Amino acid sequence: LEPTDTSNFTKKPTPGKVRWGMLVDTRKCLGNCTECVVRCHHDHNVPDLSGTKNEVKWIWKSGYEEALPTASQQFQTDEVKHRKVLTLCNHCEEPPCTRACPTEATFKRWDGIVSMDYHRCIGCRFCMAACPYGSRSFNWVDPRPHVAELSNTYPTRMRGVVEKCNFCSERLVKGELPACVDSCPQKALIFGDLNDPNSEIRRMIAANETMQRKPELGTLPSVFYII
Amino acid sequence: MSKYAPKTEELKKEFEEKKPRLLKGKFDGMDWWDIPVEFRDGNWCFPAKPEVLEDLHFPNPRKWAATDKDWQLPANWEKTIRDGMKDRLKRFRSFKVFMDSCVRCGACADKCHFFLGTGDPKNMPVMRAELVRSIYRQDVNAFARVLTKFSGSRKLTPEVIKEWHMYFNQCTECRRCSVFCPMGIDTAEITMMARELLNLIGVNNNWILAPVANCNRTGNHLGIEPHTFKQNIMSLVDDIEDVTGVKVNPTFNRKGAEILFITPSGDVFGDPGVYTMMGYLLLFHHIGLDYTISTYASEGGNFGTFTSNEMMKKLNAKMYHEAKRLGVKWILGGECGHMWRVVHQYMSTMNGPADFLQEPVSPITGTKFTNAKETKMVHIAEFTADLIKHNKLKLDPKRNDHLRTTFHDSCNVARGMGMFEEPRYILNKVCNTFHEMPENTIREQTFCCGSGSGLNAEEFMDIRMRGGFPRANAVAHVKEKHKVDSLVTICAIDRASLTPLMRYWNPGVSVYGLHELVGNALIMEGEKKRTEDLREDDMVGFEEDDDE
Amino acid sequence: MIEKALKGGRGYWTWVAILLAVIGLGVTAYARQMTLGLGVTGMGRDISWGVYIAQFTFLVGVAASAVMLVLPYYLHNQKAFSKIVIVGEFLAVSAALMCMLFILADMGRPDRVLNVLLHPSPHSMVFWDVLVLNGYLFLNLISGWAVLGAERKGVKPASWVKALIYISIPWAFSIHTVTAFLFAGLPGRHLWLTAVLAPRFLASAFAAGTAILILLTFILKRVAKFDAGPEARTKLAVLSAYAGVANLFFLGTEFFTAFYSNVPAHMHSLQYLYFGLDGHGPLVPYMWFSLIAGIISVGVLLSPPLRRQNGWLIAACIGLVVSIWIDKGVGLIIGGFNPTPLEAIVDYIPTFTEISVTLGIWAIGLLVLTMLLKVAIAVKTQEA
Amino acid sequence: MRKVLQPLLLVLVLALIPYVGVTYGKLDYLFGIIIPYTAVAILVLGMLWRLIDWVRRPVPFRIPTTCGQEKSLDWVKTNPLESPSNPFMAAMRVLSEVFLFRSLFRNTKAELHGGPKLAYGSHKWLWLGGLAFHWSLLIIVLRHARFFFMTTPAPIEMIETFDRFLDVTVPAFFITDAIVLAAITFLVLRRFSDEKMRLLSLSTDYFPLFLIGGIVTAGISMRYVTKVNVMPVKGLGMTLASFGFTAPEPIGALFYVHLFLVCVLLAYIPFSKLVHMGGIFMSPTRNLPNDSRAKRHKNPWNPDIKFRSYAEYEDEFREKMKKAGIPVDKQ
Repeated sequence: LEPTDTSNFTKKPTPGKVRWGMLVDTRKCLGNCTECVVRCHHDHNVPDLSGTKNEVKWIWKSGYEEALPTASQQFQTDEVKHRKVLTLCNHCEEPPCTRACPTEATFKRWDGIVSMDYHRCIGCRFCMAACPYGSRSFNWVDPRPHVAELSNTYPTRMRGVVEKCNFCSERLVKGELPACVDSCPQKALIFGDLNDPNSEIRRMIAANETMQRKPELGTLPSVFYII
Repeated sequence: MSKYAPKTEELKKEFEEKKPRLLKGKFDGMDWWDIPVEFRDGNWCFPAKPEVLEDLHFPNPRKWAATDKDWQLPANWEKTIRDGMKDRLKRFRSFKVFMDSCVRCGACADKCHFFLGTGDPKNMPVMRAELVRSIYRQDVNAFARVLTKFSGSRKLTPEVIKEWHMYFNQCTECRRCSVFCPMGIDTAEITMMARELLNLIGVNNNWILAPVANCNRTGNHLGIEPHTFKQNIMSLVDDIEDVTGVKVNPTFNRKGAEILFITPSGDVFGDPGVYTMMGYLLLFHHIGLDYTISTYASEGGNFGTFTSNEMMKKLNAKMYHEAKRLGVKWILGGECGHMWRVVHQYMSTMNGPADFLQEPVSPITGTKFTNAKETKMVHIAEFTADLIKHNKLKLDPKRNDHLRTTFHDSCNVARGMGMFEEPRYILNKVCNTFHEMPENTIREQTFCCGSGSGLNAEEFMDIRMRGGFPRANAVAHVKEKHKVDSLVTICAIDRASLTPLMRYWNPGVSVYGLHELVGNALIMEGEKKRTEDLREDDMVGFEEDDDE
Repeated sequence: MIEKALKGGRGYWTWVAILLAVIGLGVTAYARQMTLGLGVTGMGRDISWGVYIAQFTFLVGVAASAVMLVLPYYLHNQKAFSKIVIVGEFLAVSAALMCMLFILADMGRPDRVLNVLLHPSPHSMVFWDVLVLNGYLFLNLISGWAVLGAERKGVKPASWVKALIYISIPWAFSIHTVTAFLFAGLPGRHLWLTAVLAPRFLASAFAAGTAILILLTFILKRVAKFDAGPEARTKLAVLSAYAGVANLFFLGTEFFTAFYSNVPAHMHSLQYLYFGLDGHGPLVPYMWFSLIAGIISVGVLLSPPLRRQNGWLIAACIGLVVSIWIDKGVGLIIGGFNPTPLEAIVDYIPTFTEISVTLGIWAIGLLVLTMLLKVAIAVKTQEA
Repeated sequence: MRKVLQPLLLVLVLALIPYVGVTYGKLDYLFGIIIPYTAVAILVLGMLWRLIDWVRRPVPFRIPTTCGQEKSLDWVKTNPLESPSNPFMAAMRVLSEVFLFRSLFRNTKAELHGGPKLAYGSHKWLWLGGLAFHWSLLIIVLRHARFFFMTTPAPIEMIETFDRFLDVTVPAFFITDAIVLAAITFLVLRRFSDEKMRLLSLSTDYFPLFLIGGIVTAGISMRYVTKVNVMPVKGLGMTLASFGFTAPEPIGALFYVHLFLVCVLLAYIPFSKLVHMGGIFMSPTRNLPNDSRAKRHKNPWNPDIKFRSYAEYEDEFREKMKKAGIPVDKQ
């Protein structure tokens, strides 16, 4: 492995100072575009098991009703009803998954990102049952043979552990934006610090009416949607 | 009931005071070799009389007592012991391996009835063996000698001899310890060796050696001369006729008989052994067996076993000698513990081969006793079980309904032969009420009567009653739970020794031989209406009608 | 006393051989699962728990039901249960063991199981479930073994044994409560997100577990000539009947809450189970069978003349156990995952490997139960 | 207490010897090459001598302890393992003793209760502790093969795979390490806790336990705590395996403590109770079939004993026998 640049870790992180969030502008997100998905899965060596029950995915597109079931479906336009919504881990403020995990393999970082320790995970999938959004995937089989092109940007996982979107924490530490945000041709994804009132994401949320997935569950997601 | 035994209440109190632990006394801060040896009434056997030793040409005849300070050991006794030990280590792999292999795991510690009864730590089998092993290390293992206390070695002193005498006469060679030892170490073997060594310097037991001398001369332990022997048995014949109305007809020293029957002399002389003899006679008469009894080889038992291997062989030799002389086909042996240990494990090796005899076949059932095809000696229980299995006996188990029975697996038969099922099969066929004693006290885990291996002397009553405590305790259990009043055994010493043991611990429980019950149950041809068993006790349901 | 389990007749060894064969099958299947991953099961990202957790849930109830013997016997001195208390305790041991085996089978990384203890997470119900299940297993095993050992020796058990038994009583309630909280604490799983889940778990546990105990008494009487007594059986039948009634009642309250409130999220799972949803209804016949069988069984158990007849009693117990197994195992787990968080309905079918592992674990549990009961009966009926 | 402290101190002193010798005396060669070869030689020659010595002594009689029903009548159900009727079953008996500690499995504990009443409870802790101790020790020793072979043999590799099933530490956690430590602790404590054991235990009973415990502790420390460079160890192992005499590369002193204690253990075995590993195979009460009535067992030194013949007997009692009507050979 190449040497790690530790200069970015000179300061001990302050809990609660930063909270990363994402705003998805579904109006800009093209229905058949999967650039973000492709990029994310490639960079993170996510295996391609789509179409099977053993599917592993960090980010994907869902139907409007599927992604936002408790949002009102009455009298919506057909276009909205057929819109594809980008779905990924919400990195909840009150994540049920971290509460459920018996080994602290899933934990919430100082910067709001819900992260995982793949060496701790016992594969009990309690977190999968706990997540009300279906954001988690389990490695039902060995993922490595199913990675078409191995990338050296992120380690591979072994069979029997759960994985999910990590908001590209490995990129964030380098000061880079998440791969999905970086790869979006339409700039539909806005990523930023929710604790910074002057951040773009905060201004966008304030400026637009946004929706969240299942807000009634009290999880306080960090992903917002502009429908 | 004996001045040599403490009162039952006192002994119970002693047990009560030390429960739940087994040890008697406090030993913290003490090493086992510091624990003193104390001879008192009831815990030592009278030494052999000088004339007995002279008869047997054993060394160092003299008058002495265990309580004497000076045991008048012979000159160079240390050398005698050491040489004797070397010799036996050379001749017996068992002795050597047992000396070397013990890891002192303690599994055997609470398995010996003498330890359970006395609470004396040196009665733990591991400690009993250490009594010799500590000398063995000193004398034999050069490496261990360097670290004396570290390895538990010590010098051979008169106190060691006293200790040996004490504790190797508190081992009935029952082998229960070896059942639990992961290495199979058999303290009984070590006891045999130690007793042999002690005999080399004239430290011995009259109750063992006097019968040995008797047996050497007259053919039986009691010294019964031939005419007396016959008269005793004929007296039993009369008794059988009194009870059953049937006159049995045993023969003596008859050449040409098919089978030679050999049983311990206690069955001819003592209570309650004679009733078992009656059972034998009734059985043989019932099936019309062609047998004879020898006055020359009139002893099934072998107190030589408790003395030395040579003496064991010498006394045992008479069996084959007489069988050959009388021209019998095979030998049928009566109920005895140590007799059958000798017959099963030693006889063929010592005095065989017995080519002059034929492979045993039951004349009644045609069964070949293949397990005895070399020794050509069959156990009476195997013989009878075979008869019952083939429905050759007319039995009425109701005749033993006045008895509620349990069965004592005699140590030698249990752990020296492996005979568990045959006597139980017979017992279940001749009586209707049979209850096993607790599981950990029967079969291979059976407890000794506490008086075997020549420790049946009256002056040893204290230790006998303590040693028999575990067995008596097990009997008390079934007596309390199932109202058992009859203890059945197939050992002659047991019949003699369990009787006082039961009187001491379980009054009301009588001791029976297995074949006495067979005799009770046998429906004899031409018998009168029987109302009494062989002991002339009334049989339930068979009382005489008032009309008669 | 373990040696008691190493002796037996032909029937006993035949049964043990059958169990060992099934265990062999299960071990082989598990090896395959270990090698290839949980992908060999029918579970996927949508139905991420399957038959393993279903058995676990059911067996936690069976384990807890031993308290229905222990509690009356030790706290209320119901002598009728004196002979079969140990049976209940050992059934609890066997069931708890199976619970843990099913959890191990369901784990992606069983080799990291110690992480639960090395990195304790009090906020996680799984953490507590591991604790209470292990504790319950050892409480019942140690206390049952100690009581049996004391009985074997003919002495009174040590005082700490009673303490353990008393501790095991609330502990029994706790294991199923914690199991219920496993489910009930998850937002978004509307079928489970109910306050009634814990009492419903307990009711169904006591109903099914007690019924299993009744069936066990019949089996022991037939096979080992060990009869717990009609009084004990009657009391158990009554307990099972009322627990069954409670279970049905709770199910009814679930239906009312969901359908009367007409909240779609709450209705969807029940619709999927009992009536089908979006064209998917593979479990509908099973759920209705479970409901009807449960009602009939409870009816029989509530009827004194019927429950006094052994044939009816056995049938009712079997029906009740099957009913609750379907309801608690299959229906509850699958129904909880459908619809998925993304409003999809996915059908779950266990694979042969999954079923083999399940059978193997059941066989291990039955083997342990057989051996423990063999020891217990040998001690209780010892001739000496 | 003294008989406990002495062996404990002795093991500590023994552990200090290589530490000081290597750290301050630079005696790598002595402790790395000379002493191991010497210890192995002592072990091999010592055990060889023991075995020859044992085999040399005869087994005059068949004295198996019959713990089960012997083979007698055809319809009687026998226990071929506890009362073996042929050499094969006798061998099976020995093997079950060696690998499963069968006799210890039978162990009971006697207690006195009121009455007085003897109660015998099952007592398998010694069996369990002993079995765990010995099997763990065996597995640990086998696992060391990785230092002596270029590639670990497949069976040992498989043993390692199962031994390190639990994924909790780096380096991989070996279950047998924990088991052997627990077993040693149990075996030592039980000698303290029981009054009988305190009496019957000797210093030489504590010494091997402390010695093996020291070896295990040093080994665990090398792997998980202080951590030792295993590459030169492998080099040394390969050298020793091929009977080379090249000097070892620098290795931490703790490794030499570990190795020296192992050498002490190896050298101690032939002169201690640890010979029980061979003794159990030689025990006549366990390795003999119980067929002495069917098949004659020969005693190589069977003495010719003169006994009282019938003729002598009849000479003394002839008159009385005649009078009683007992047949006599000579009138």
